[in-house]
This record gives sequence, structure tokens and C-alpha cells, in this order.
Amino acid sequence: MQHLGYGVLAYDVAHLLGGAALVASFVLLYQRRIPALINTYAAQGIILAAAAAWQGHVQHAAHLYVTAALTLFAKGAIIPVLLHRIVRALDIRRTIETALGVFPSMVLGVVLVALAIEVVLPTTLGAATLAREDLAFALSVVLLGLLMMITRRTAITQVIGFLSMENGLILAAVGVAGMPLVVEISGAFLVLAIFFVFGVFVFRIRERFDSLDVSHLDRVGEAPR
Amino acid sequence: MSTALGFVAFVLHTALMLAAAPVAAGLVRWLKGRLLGRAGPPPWQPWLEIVRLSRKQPVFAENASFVFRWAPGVVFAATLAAAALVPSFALHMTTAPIADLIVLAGLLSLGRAALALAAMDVGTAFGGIGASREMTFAAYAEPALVLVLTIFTFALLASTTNLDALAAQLHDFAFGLRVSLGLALLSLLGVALADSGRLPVDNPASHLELAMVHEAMVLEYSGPPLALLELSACLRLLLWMTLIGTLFAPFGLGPADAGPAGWLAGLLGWAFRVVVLSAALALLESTLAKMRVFRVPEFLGVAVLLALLAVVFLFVSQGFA
Amino acid sequence: MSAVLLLILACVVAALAALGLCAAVLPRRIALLHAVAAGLCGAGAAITLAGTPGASVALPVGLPGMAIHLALDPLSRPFLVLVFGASAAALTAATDVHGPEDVRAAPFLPVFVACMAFALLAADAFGLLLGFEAMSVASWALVLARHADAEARDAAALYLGMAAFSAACLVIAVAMLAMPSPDLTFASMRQHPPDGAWAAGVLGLATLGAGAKAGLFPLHVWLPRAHPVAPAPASALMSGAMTKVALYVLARILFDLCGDATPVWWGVPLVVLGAASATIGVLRAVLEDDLKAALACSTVENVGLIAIGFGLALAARGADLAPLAALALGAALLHVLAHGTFKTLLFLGAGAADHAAGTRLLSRLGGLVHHMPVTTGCMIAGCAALAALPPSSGFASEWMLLQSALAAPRIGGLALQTLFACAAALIALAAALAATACVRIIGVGFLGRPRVPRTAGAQEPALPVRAALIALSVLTAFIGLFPGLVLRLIDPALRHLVGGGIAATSLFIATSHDSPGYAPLAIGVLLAAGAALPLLVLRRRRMQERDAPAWACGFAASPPWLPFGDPATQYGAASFAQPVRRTLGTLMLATEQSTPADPGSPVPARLVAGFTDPAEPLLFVPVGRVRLRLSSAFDRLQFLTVRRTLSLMFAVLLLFLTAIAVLEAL
Amino acid sequence: MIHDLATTAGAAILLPLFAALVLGLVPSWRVGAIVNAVAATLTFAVVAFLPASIGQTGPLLLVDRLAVHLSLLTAFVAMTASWFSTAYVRVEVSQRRLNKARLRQYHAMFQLFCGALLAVLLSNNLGITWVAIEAATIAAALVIGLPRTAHAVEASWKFFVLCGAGIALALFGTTVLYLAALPALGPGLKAMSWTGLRQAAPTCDGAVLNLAFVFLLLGYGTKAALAPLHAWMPDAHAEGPTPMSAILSGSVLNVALFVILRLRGVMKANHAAIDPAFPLVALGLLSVLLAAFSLWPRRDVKRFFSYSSVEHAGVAAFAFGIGGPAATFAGLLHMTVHTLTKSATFQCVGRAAQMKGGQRFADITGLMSNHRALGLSLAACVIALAGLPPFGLFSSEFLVALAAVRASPWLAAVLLAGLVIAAWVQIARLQSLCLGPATADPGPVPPHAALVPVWLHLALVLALGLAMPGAVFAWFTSIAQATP
Repeated sequence: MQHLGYGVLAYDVAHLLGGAALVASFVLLYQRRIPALINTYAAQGIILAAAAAWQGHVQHAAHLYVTAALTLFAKGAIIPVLLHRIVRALDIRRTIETALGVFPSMVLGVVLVALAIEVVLPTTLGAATLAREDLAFALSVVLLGLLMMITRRTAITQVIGFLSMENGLILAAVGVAGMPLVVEISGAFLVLAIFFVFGVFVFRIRERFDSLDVSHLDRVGEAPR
Repeated sequence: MSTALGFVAFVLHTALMLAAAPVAAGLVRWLKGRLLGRAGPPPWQPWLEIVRLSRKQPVFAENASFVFRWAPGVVFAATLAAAALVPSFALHMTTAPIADLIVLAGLLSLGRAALALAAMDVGTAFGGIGASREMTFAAYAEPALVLVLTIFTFALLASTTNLDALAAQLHDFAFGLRVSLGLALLSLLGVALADSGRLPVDNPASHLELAMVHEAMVLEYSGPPLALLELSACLRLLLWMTLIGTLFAPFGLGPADAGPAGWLAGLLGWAFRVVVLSAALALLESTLAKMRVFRVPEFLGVAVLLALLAVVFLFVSQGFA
Repeated sequence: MSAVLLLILACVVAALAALGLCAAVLPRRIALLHAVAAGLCGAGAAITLAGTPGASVALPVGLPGMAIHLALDPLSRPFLVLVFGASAAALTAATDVHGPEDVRAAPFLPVFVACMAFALLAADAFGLLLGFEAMSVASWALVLARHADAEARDAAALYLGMAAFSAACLVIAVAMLAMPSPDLTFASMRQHPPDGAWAAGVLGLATLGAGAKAGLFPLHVWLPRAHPVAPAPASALMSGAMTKVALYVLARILFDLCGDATPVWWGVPLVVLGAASATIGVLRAVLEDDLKAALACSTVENVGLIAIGFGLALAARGADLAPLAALALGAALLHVLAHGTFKTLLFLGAGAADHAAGTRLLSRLGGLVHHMPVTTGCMIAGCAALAALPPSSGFASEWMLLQSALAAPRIGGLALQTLFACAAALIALAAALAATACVRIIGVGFLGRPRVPRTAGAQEPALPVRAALIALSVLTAFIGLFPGLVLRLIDPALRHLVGGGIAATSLFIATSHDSPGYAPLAIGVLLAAGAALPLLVLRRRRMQERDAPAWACGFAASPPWLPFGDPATQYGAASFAQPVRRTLGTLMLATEQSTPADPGSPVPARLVAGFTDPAEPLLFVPVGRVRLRLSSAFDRLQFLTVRRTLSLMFAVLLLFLTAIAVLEAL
Repeated sequence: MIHDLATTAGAAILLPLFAALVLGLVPSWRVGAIVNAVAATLTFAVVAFLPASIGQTGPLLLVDRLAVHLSLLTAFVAMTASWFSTAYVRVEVSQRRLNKARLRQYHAMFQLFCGALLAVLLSNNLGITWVAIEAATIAAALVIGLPRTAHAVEASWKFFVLCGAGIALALFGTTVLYLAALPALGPGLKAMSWTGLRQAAPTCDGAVLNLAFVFLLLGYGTKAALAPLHAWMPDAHAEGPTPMSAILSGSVLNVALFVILRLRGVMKANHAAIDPAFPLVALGLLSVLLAAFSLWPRRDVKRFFSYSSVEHAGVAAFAFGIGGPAATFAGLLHMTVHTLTKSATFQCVGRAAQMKGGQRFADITGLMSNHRALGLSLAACVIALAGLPPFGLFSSEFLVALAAVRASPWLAAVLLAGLVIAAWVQIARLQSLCLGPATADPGPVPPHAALVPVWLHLALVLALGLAMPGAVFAWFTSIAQATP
């Protein structure tokens, strides 16, 4: 692996794409309406596909191209379309009900990114710089995804928070050189499974309660059992 | 030789205690009468009552069981055994090795428990009152007795609770007058008054049901059993007088094998002590009135505290001496 | 004990357990099975008496990779004789099966005896605790014999909960002892006695654990609630034998496994707790209305006295006064045997009265002496021992205990001397109050007039029960009159544990070899002579007795609808205890609410007098409240919404990450 | 890589997965139930042959004593659960609580779940371990959501979101672990295998290992239901069908603890990395205390026993945290004995709940009065769970206490305090379940034959606790020595 640093094209582009994925996560936190949220998620999927493809080019690993294609196809296209159709079919309330306000969650997001960088960079001094950068971005995207699941009440936003966390994981897996293909299959397998399950859930939840609001589920939990 | 003399002394001692008990009680009653300006019944009046009762036909309540019939025997046996253990005019009698103060206390409580059970047997309210109060007051007297014992075992070199050994050691004035011994005497006097049922704890002369403790228990008895119980009561009083006299003023007491001459000196000393104590008791009873029932625990509580004070005082002084 | 005899003992234990299972399978043959079990126990007692302690046997059963070792050493021999003897009597009484409750309890009684014997025979830590805990589970099943009423279930839950607590303390204590040694056998644990803070920890845990099981104050609250509920033979063994096994564990740990270089202050906690147990136990025994609860409270008192004996022995051994230590430990062990016998007798008698009169409450019993003379006679014998009246067995051990308490101030130190003097005073108070309790139990429960028509119909129990009662009374009288012989059984234990024997011949016990002591037989002869004297004198004028209605100071005859007389005119359980409650009641938090009837109103005036055991408001209620508050705090976790649960996980993640970051920065 | 799957270990994994496919296609639920039971029994038969191929290590599969032991345990519990499931399903359908269409999905997911668990136990590759755990989570989520009641849906949603987030963190941890092993072993499968990691552990960078350990502990800790991450467990148990609870509480916790044990091996080999003892002991104790106190207010029987599983998982984690052959031996024995007892308990509870038509403590009382066999079995199970003799949990908790005291008596004190509090409430609830006045029995009374698996389990627990044969003791000791 030749020396990677500023000024080397491979490093700069990877760094750019990682940063773009992180920005996409922040934009997800910023959204107040569900359709925009889904589109932002689609954008993040596309950025992730680009990053995967670029890593494939840098590491001369053919399987990463396959991953890029899978990600682009699944997260860039199928999932957003299905989500849009569900939102229209079940005419869900468009606005997102937040547990923690948008601005405070953004501030918390910045703190989390700082923590991720503070944790990843000093610990991975030995590894290649490209891998360390990618890992930091990946951890940030994962933490922001988790933050999204915590600070939003509506079920759909929790689903999207979960999926953006998956994106972070794929970004991390892709960033590390030589990760065997197994990770790719699992990534794909995971995406498919999650969508299938969420679909079933959404359908069933819809069938059970009128709204997708997770808090409605919470009330069920309140009865002492 | 000494064991034979010891045994003769023991038999004489027991006979003396049996004979002198009613007379001592009569003496106290006579002295109290004289103090109150009355002629007072002669000291041997209790003997007359006991003989009269033993000739009468015993009447038992319908509800009485074997406990009621056997109790007087047990009470008399326990009190007589206790009296036999306390040396009056001679030491080292044959019962010397078993004359233990704790056994003495045990025998007294055996007699008391037997009488209380008999009182409960007939199922009348008065038996219950007497038994309940007697057992409760006894419960407060025991700790005082044991604390006094602690003084003796700790202060004496023999470190034993055997009455004979204690009396022998005290006889030689082994350790002179001590403040703790004085407190012990006061405490023991309180215990003796409570146990033998004299004023201020219980009024032996009265027949007012609510006031009496000992009398309430013997209410249902008649004929010979009653005689036995009266004799036991007198024996118990004489026993306490002899015990206090032997422990705190043992002059004149010699070993049993000193022969009849020694016994005579002991006898005189013992008689003098009994008369002095009877007079003191008569004086006390003519001045004091009976205490309310729930004041008695405080009275005995004071006795316990005095004993405890004596014990701590002894430890402190022993520690420095 | 040669290996052969030990193997036979192990077979006896196994056979008892097997009998338990058979009783479960063949409910109709219970009487026969109990009889066989009683025979086995008798044989066991005989073998234990005959054999001399020595070899040890390894069993195939045990912790993975470690076998349980059985051995009979001088300390466990007297306890085993007691357990087998008391079980033989209780099982004989249990052959009289009446009612479904006894059928339900039948399988667990022999198993309970087997577990106790196993705990005593065990020569390694795991065997001891396995037997100890199995004993608790078996007796818990016995307490649940009458599981229909909720009060029995609550008592059983509290009982097994406290047993689990005591086992937990003992597991840690034993683990601390076994830490330096290669395996768990007592032999290797003796080589490495603990010292310093570690030893103090073992002392605390052993006292807490064994104390909770034996019924030491303040962990005794379960005892007066669990014992009355069990069937009579079971509660007899629980009070008579089980509490002794707990005291055996305490003695084994403190005297044997902790080595003999223990400091003087080791005796203080046991003396303090023992004195507190004795006082609170006997006070509660005087105030309880339930006959078996009163006997259970007197067990707490006697356990307290034994604990005082252990404490004095520990202190004396710490101050290198071997004769005094031997006297104190001898007193404690003699009291173990004496109490084991007469408490079993009293509980079997109480069980007979309960079955005959259909109630355990003293306020409903009365007048049993007329139709149950044998039971009443045996109860009087038992109560005489409980009240420590000479020449009974209770008095012999009481006398030795008092002698050691009176000699204890020789150990020195003003604080210790005052403590021992107060302990001596409290022992005397406990003995005197025990006498009050006994007169109350016998006087109110068995003598006087029946307070309820049902009680008037009481009849003598069946032959086996009477046989058991008489046998136990004879045994109690024997221990009372010949304590020297019984001390010969205890002496090897004293030499083994505190390096000193007791100056005792078969007729005479003394504090030291040259000083005079207590000769129970001589006192007995003196009493007999005293009793015979009046009979001889009055023999010639034997008057014919005459029966008449009770004089009762001229009280009017009772109305026709009250054939046994008005129960109200007779001293009841509460009225007998009123002077004690009025004076010493503050110790038992006694309360009296009297609601006077205002003039003219038909409503009767009421006086409600009650008491609560001080240990409950001081210890059990606060612990229960803390547990409730913690449970509801943790319970909020159960009802978190999905989002909040996730944020909990998020918080843990951030905590760990910051920890990593901080670690890196260092 | 493919020849790895041709071995008995491969067969053990593929058999249930293949059975899952078949069950997916079988329309009638009666046939499905029988096939399910037969498949589980066959799987256990195959796993029984595993000890012969101990020591087989390939890029995909690693068969060592610990893996074989837990596979035997999981397969055995799955077998008895499947027998119980055949009867359970028949009653559920007759009482119209489960409609026939859903049962096909239930049986398929049942076998998928068992296959996934065996895959985790026998896999050598961290990626496969993660994928298998993911598959197990999805299968379990679908089965829990099966009864279609509001609570069941909420429970499966909670189960899926929490476990999903948990194993997502685990995936991140796996990536970082791979990153740590990269410099020593180079890219490719070797850096992702347990054998490779253990070999490269001393030379890896300690800080990266720490980072990986944090994520993996949190990820697999969620699946092991360690204290703050246990919230999914009680709901999953209370709402899902009981045979699933029997496996869920027994095997999933063991599998997660198995992975953590492997991880502990790797961490201990590297001296620069933090000692895994402290977090494991802390989480274990927190689990025991939290579960002990949460047991008291419970009104639902299955939820009550799920907290008991959290408590015993905490004890096992505590034992593994202390480390050393003695503690690991105690932890392993405790895990084994608890799994057997807990699945027996759930079988009894399942039958009782079906018979009484409700699973609250108020619905099920007085079992001993007219169902003596069921009452006695449940009583024996709960006595075993409370850690009372003569059952095996008493011996294992004794051994754990011995090891804990060696570490520090205060730890042992806290642990045993938690166990006493839990034992106290379990005894109280046992009395309310088995004794006192009996409630009505609307549902069918189970035949005595149904209780045979329960008595089989209890007999095993008794034998393991008090009379463990020499060979089995040697087996446990060798495992304890092998895992550092």
C-alpha cells in the first residue's frame, strides 16, 4: 500500500466521500418531513455506493464493485421507493414528531462526532491513515443513526435511523482493506432482511393500530405486567 | 468421727429449724403486737394453729386434681431441704459439700412454682392473682441474688458459691468490712422481704383478697395440707433470717466436729441473730404499709441496681487493689 | 469410630431418606414406616454412643470431582446422639397419624432427620452445607403441611428465606476458611486457621449465618411463626434438634476451624446476642397466647443461653483459662442435650393437647389435667426442666452456666467484667421468667377449668404418643439426676476444642477438682426425705377427704348454662402475663388501647393489649421497605418505551467509549 | 472452504436449515409439528457424533471442546422443546390462539433459529458468527410476533430494534477486530477467524483491541441479556410461544456468553489490552441484583422466569469475569445446569398456563391440590432455580462462591445477597403457584407422559450437581483449562 496522505488523489476522494456520508447523516437529523427524510437517506445510499466503488478502485478489489452496485441498487433505489409507496398507501402524517428538538439533536450529533474522532484516531495509530479516517467517519455515522432512533418518535424515522446506522457499518467494512467478501454478502442479506421485516412490521403495525407512532406502542407497554 | 458428729449436728440442725420456725414467726407477731400496744398472741401460737389444723378433716375443691393434693408435700420438702442446707449453729455438717447458694435459690423457686401451680389448679380468680404476682416478683428478685453471688465468688479466694465455704471464709473476717458487702446486705434484705412475703411486698396478716399474694394461693387449702403450707411459710422466713445471719454476722459459728460445747456457742449466736432480726422485722412491719402492687418491681429493681453497683464497685476497687 | 460403624451410620441415614420416599408412595403404611424409622433412629443413637470417634469415610456423592467425607468426631457425637434420640421419640409419636395434614407431612419427617444426621456426620465444608440447607428445605415442606391457610404459607416463605440467608452467610464463611487449604475437608482446613481481619470476617459471618438459623436475636422472628404451624413431631424436632445443628455449625467454625489462638473479644458478640436472645425470648414466651409459639420463644431463650456459654468459653480460651473455658463449653453442650430432650417432650405434649382440644390458644385451653393426667404429668416434668428447678436437667446446665458466668470476671478488664456480671444477672432473670412462663403454660393450659366446651372433651393421646412422652420424661429426669454421666459423653469434645476437662463424677459436678459443687442425687434424696416426713407423722390420723364446691371467697355457684363455671372468673393467659407486661412490657413494645364506654351507651368498654417483637420494627420492617423501594425503582426499567431502552444502551456505549478515550489519554 | 461443510459439524448446521426450508413448504401444521420434532431429534443425533471430530479447524468451522459441549446442550434443549412444541401447538390451535397459516412460519423459523445457533457455536469465522446471530434474531423476532396480540407485536418490535442495534454495534466491533489483526495476519479469511485472532492476539495493538472489545461486549452482551441491555428479554418471553421461551432463555444466552468467552480468550492473550474481568464482573453483578429486585413486582409467570434467566446469566458472566480454571469450570457448570432447569421450568409453566387459560400468578394457584404430578415437577424446578439442594444449581453456586471469595469476599457477599433476594421471592411465588386454594382449569389437563422430558432434565441436573461421573468431570476440567 503506497503512502497515502494529503495531495494523493485516492486519499482525498475517499476522505471527501466519507465526509459527504457524515453530512448526509446530519441532514437526516435536520429533516422535519418524512418524504424529504427518505430522499436524504437515498442520497446517503448513493454516496455510500460511490465510496465503495472508489475503495474498490483504490484497493484493486473487484468484490467492492459488486458491493457498490448492490448498495446503489438496494439503498439508492428500492428501499426509498418502497418507503415512499408505504407512506402514500397508509397516508401517514407527514410531519415527524420529535422527542428531542432538531437543533439540540444536531448539537448532540456534533458532540458525538467529536467523541468518535477522539476515540478512533488515537487508538488506531498503527493502521493505514485511509482506514483510520474511514473508521472515524463510519463510527460517526453509526452514532448519528443511533441518535436518530432515540430522538424521534415516529416509527418510519426509527427505521431510517436504523438503516443509516447500517450504512455507517458498510462504510466501515468497506474502508478496511482486504475485508473478505463475506461482509458484502452479509450487508446485502441484512438490508433485504431488514426491509422484509420492517415491511411485515409496518403492515402488521398498520393493521394493529391506526398510526405508526411508536409512542402508541409505548402506551401498550405502560400496563403493569 | 467427724462425719458422725457432722451427721448428728445435721439432724439436730434440721430438728431445730423445724421447731424454731413457727416460734420465730410467732415471735415477730408477738413483738409487733407489743409495739402496737396490744398484748399480742404468745410466740408459740403458730404451733398451736398447726397442731389444730393437722387434726381437722381436709376439704378439697371438686375441681382439684393430683397437683393440688401433692403440692403441699413438694412445697414443704423443698423448703425443708433448703433450710437443712443453711448452717445455723455449726459449719461443715454432712450436707456441707452440697450446700450451694444457687441450689438454695433453685429449691426456693421449686417450692414457689409448686405452690403457684396448686393455686392455679382449682381455677378460682384468687389463686390466679396470687400465682401471677408471686412468680413475677420472684423474677425480679433472682438477678439481685445472682449479682450478690458475683460479689462473693469474685471477692473470696475460694471463688465458689458453696454456703459452707463462704461462711467459713467470712467467719475468719478474711477481708474486713467492704462497701460492696454493705450494699450486698441491703440488696439481700430486699430480696428476703419479697421472697418470704413480708411487708412492704405482701401483708401476711391481712385477708383482703386484692392485697394478699401468699395467702391468695393457699385460700383453697384446709386441714393438714394447710398446716404443712403454714409450716413451710414459717420455715422460709427462718431460713432467710439464718442465711443473712450466717453470711453477714457469722460470730460463734464453729466446725461441727468441735463437739456439743462448740454447738452450744453456735446455738447461742444463732438464737441471738434470730431474735435481733425478728425484732428488726417487727419494727419494720409496724412502721411500713403495703406497697401498691406495681411499685414492687421498682422496689426489687432498686435491689438489683444496688447489687450491680456493689459488683461494679468491687471490680473497680479490686482492679486497683 | 471404626470405619465399619461409620458405614453403618451412613446406611442408617440413607435408609431414613428411603423411608421418606416410601411414605410418599404408600400413604396407607405411614404408621409402620414411621415405626421402622423410629427403630432406625434408636439404633443410630446406640451406635453413636457405642463407637469412639476416629476414621473418616469418603462417599461417591459430592461436588464435581470432590467426594463428601463423613466422620464422627468428639464435637459432633453428642449432637448426633441428641438428634437420633429426639427423632426416635418424635417418630414414635408420629406413628399416631390423624388427618390429611400428617399424611402430607409424613414423607418429609424421616428425610428431615436424615438431613440433620448427614449435616452432623459431614467432615467437609460442602457436605456440612448440603446437609444444613437440605435440612431447611425438608423442614420447610413440613411447615407447609397445613398450606391451606395463608398464615402458614407466609411463615414458611419467611422461614426458608431466612434459611437461604443463613446458608449464604455460611457459604462465604466456609469459603474464606477453605481458601488457603487444598480441599474442603475439615482436616486440611484446620491446618490454615484464618487471622486478623479475615478471621473477624469469618466470626461475623458464622455468627450471622448460624445465629439466623438457630434463632438468635435479632434474626429470630421467623421461629415463633414457623414452629407452631408445623405438625407436632415436626415442630418438636425443629425446636429440639434443628436449632442444635445450627449451634453445632457455629461451634464447629468458631472453636474447631478457626484454630485456638482466637482473641478474648471473640466471646463478646456471642455473649451480647445470647443475653439479648434470652431476655427477649423469655419475655415473649410469657406474653404469647399460642401454646406452641410460647414454647418456640422459650427455644429462642435457651439458644441465647447456649450462645452465652459459647461466648464465655471463647473469651476464657482467649485468656488461656482452660478450666473455665471447659466449664462454659461443657455447660453449653449439656444445655444442648438437656434442652433438646425437654423441648421435644414439651412440643409433643403441646401437640397432644392441640389434637385433643382442637386448639393451641391458651385462652381456650384449660382443665386438661382431669382427662389427660399422663400428658399433664409429662408436661410438668418438661416444664420443671425448662424453668430450671432442681433437680431437673435444665437446672444442672443452668448451674454450670451460672458458675462459669460468675467465674468469668476473672478474665479481667472492667468492661468485660461488667458485661459478664450483667450476663449472669440476665441468665438469672431469664431462668426466673422461664419459671413464670412454665407456671403460666401449665396453670392456664392444663390446670384450672376448661374455658371452651370443646376443651372439656379432650382425651389422652394414643399409646405411642404417651410412650414417647413418658420415655422423654424419664430421659430428662436421668439427665437431671446423673449429669456427670452425660458429661462423660461431652468431655472428649471439651479436651479436643478447649484443651481442658470438667471435674465431674457420675454423682457430682464441680467447677474445679477440689471445690464443692452440685450433687443432684443428694438433693433428690433430701427432697424425698422431706416429702416423706409429713406422710409418716400424719399416717396414724388418716382422715377421710371430703369434696365440696371451691370456696373462692364465697363466690356464688355458676349458672346452669355454664357447667364448668364462668371462664371469665378464672385467670386467663393474658391476665397471668399482665404484671410482666405492665412492668417489662416496654422491652417488648407492649401497647394497651382502652376505649372507655361513655355513660349510658350500650357499647361495651374495650381494652386491647398487644405487643410486637422489637426485632420486627427495628430490623425486618425497614429491610422490607428498602427492598420494596429498590424493586419499584428497578421496575421502572421494565416499562421503559423502546426509545428509552435504546437510549439506555446508547448511554452505556458512550460511557464505555469515554472510558476508552480517557484510558488512551492517560 | 466448501469441504469444511462436508464434515459432521457442517451437517449439524445444514440439517436444521434444510429442515427450515422443508417446513416452509409443508402446508398442514400437524405434519409440520411432527417434521419439526423429527428434525430436532436428528440434529441432536448428528451433534452427538461431534465429540469424535474435536480439533477440526477450517477457515469456516472450528470444533473445540467448548463448542461441542454447548452444541450438545443446545441441540438437546431444542429436541425436548420440539417434543413439547408438538403438544403445545395442538392445544394452541384447539383454543384458536394460533391460526393454522402462521404455524408454517413458526416451524420454519424454529428450525432456522436452531440452525443459526449451531452455526454460531461451530463457526471459526467472525463474519459467519455475526450473520448467524443476525439470522437467529430475525427468526426469533418473527416467532415472538406470531400470537398477533398487541403485546406480542410490541414485544417483537422491541426485540428486533434492540437486538438489531446491538448486533449492529457487534458488526462494527468485528470490523475493528479485523483491523487490529490485519497487520499481523494480512488481509483475507485468516484475520477473521478465532484461531487466527488467538494466534495474533499478543502482537496486536492493545488500544484497537480495547475499542473492538467495547463494541463486541455491548453487541453480544445485548444478546446475553446482561443488565442494562436486558430490556428485550422479559417481553420476548412473556408474549412469545412457550417452546420458544424454553430455547430463548436457555440457548441464546449461552451462545452470546460463548462468544464473549472466546473474546475473553483473545483479550487475555494481549497484555496491553485492558483486563476483561472488570466489565464482565460489573455487568454480571448488575444483572444479578437488577433481576433479583425486578422479580418481586412481577405478576406474569413467564416474565418472572425470564428475569430469573437474566439473573443466572449474570452469575455465569460473573464467573467468567473472575477467570481462572476454577471460576470458568463453575461458570460452565452453572450455565449447563441452569439451561436444563430453565427449559424444564418453561415446559411446566407452559402446560400450567394452557391448562389454567392464563399466565398470571393470579390465574395459576394450588397446582398440588388436584394436579399433583405437574405441581411437584414445577415445585422441583423452582426449588432448583432458587439454588436449594439437592439440585445442581446449589453445587454450581457453591463453586462460584468459592471462586468469588478467592477474588474478593466483598464480591462474593454482593453476589450471594442478590441470589438470596431472588431465592426468597422464588420460594414465595412457588408457594402461590403450587399451594393454597386451586383455581379452575378451563384448558386441557396435560397427560403424565408430557412431564417425562421435565423429569429427564431434573435427573440430569441432580446427577451433574451431586454425582458427576469422572469422565464428565474430566470433560468439564479440560474445557475450563482450554479457555484462558
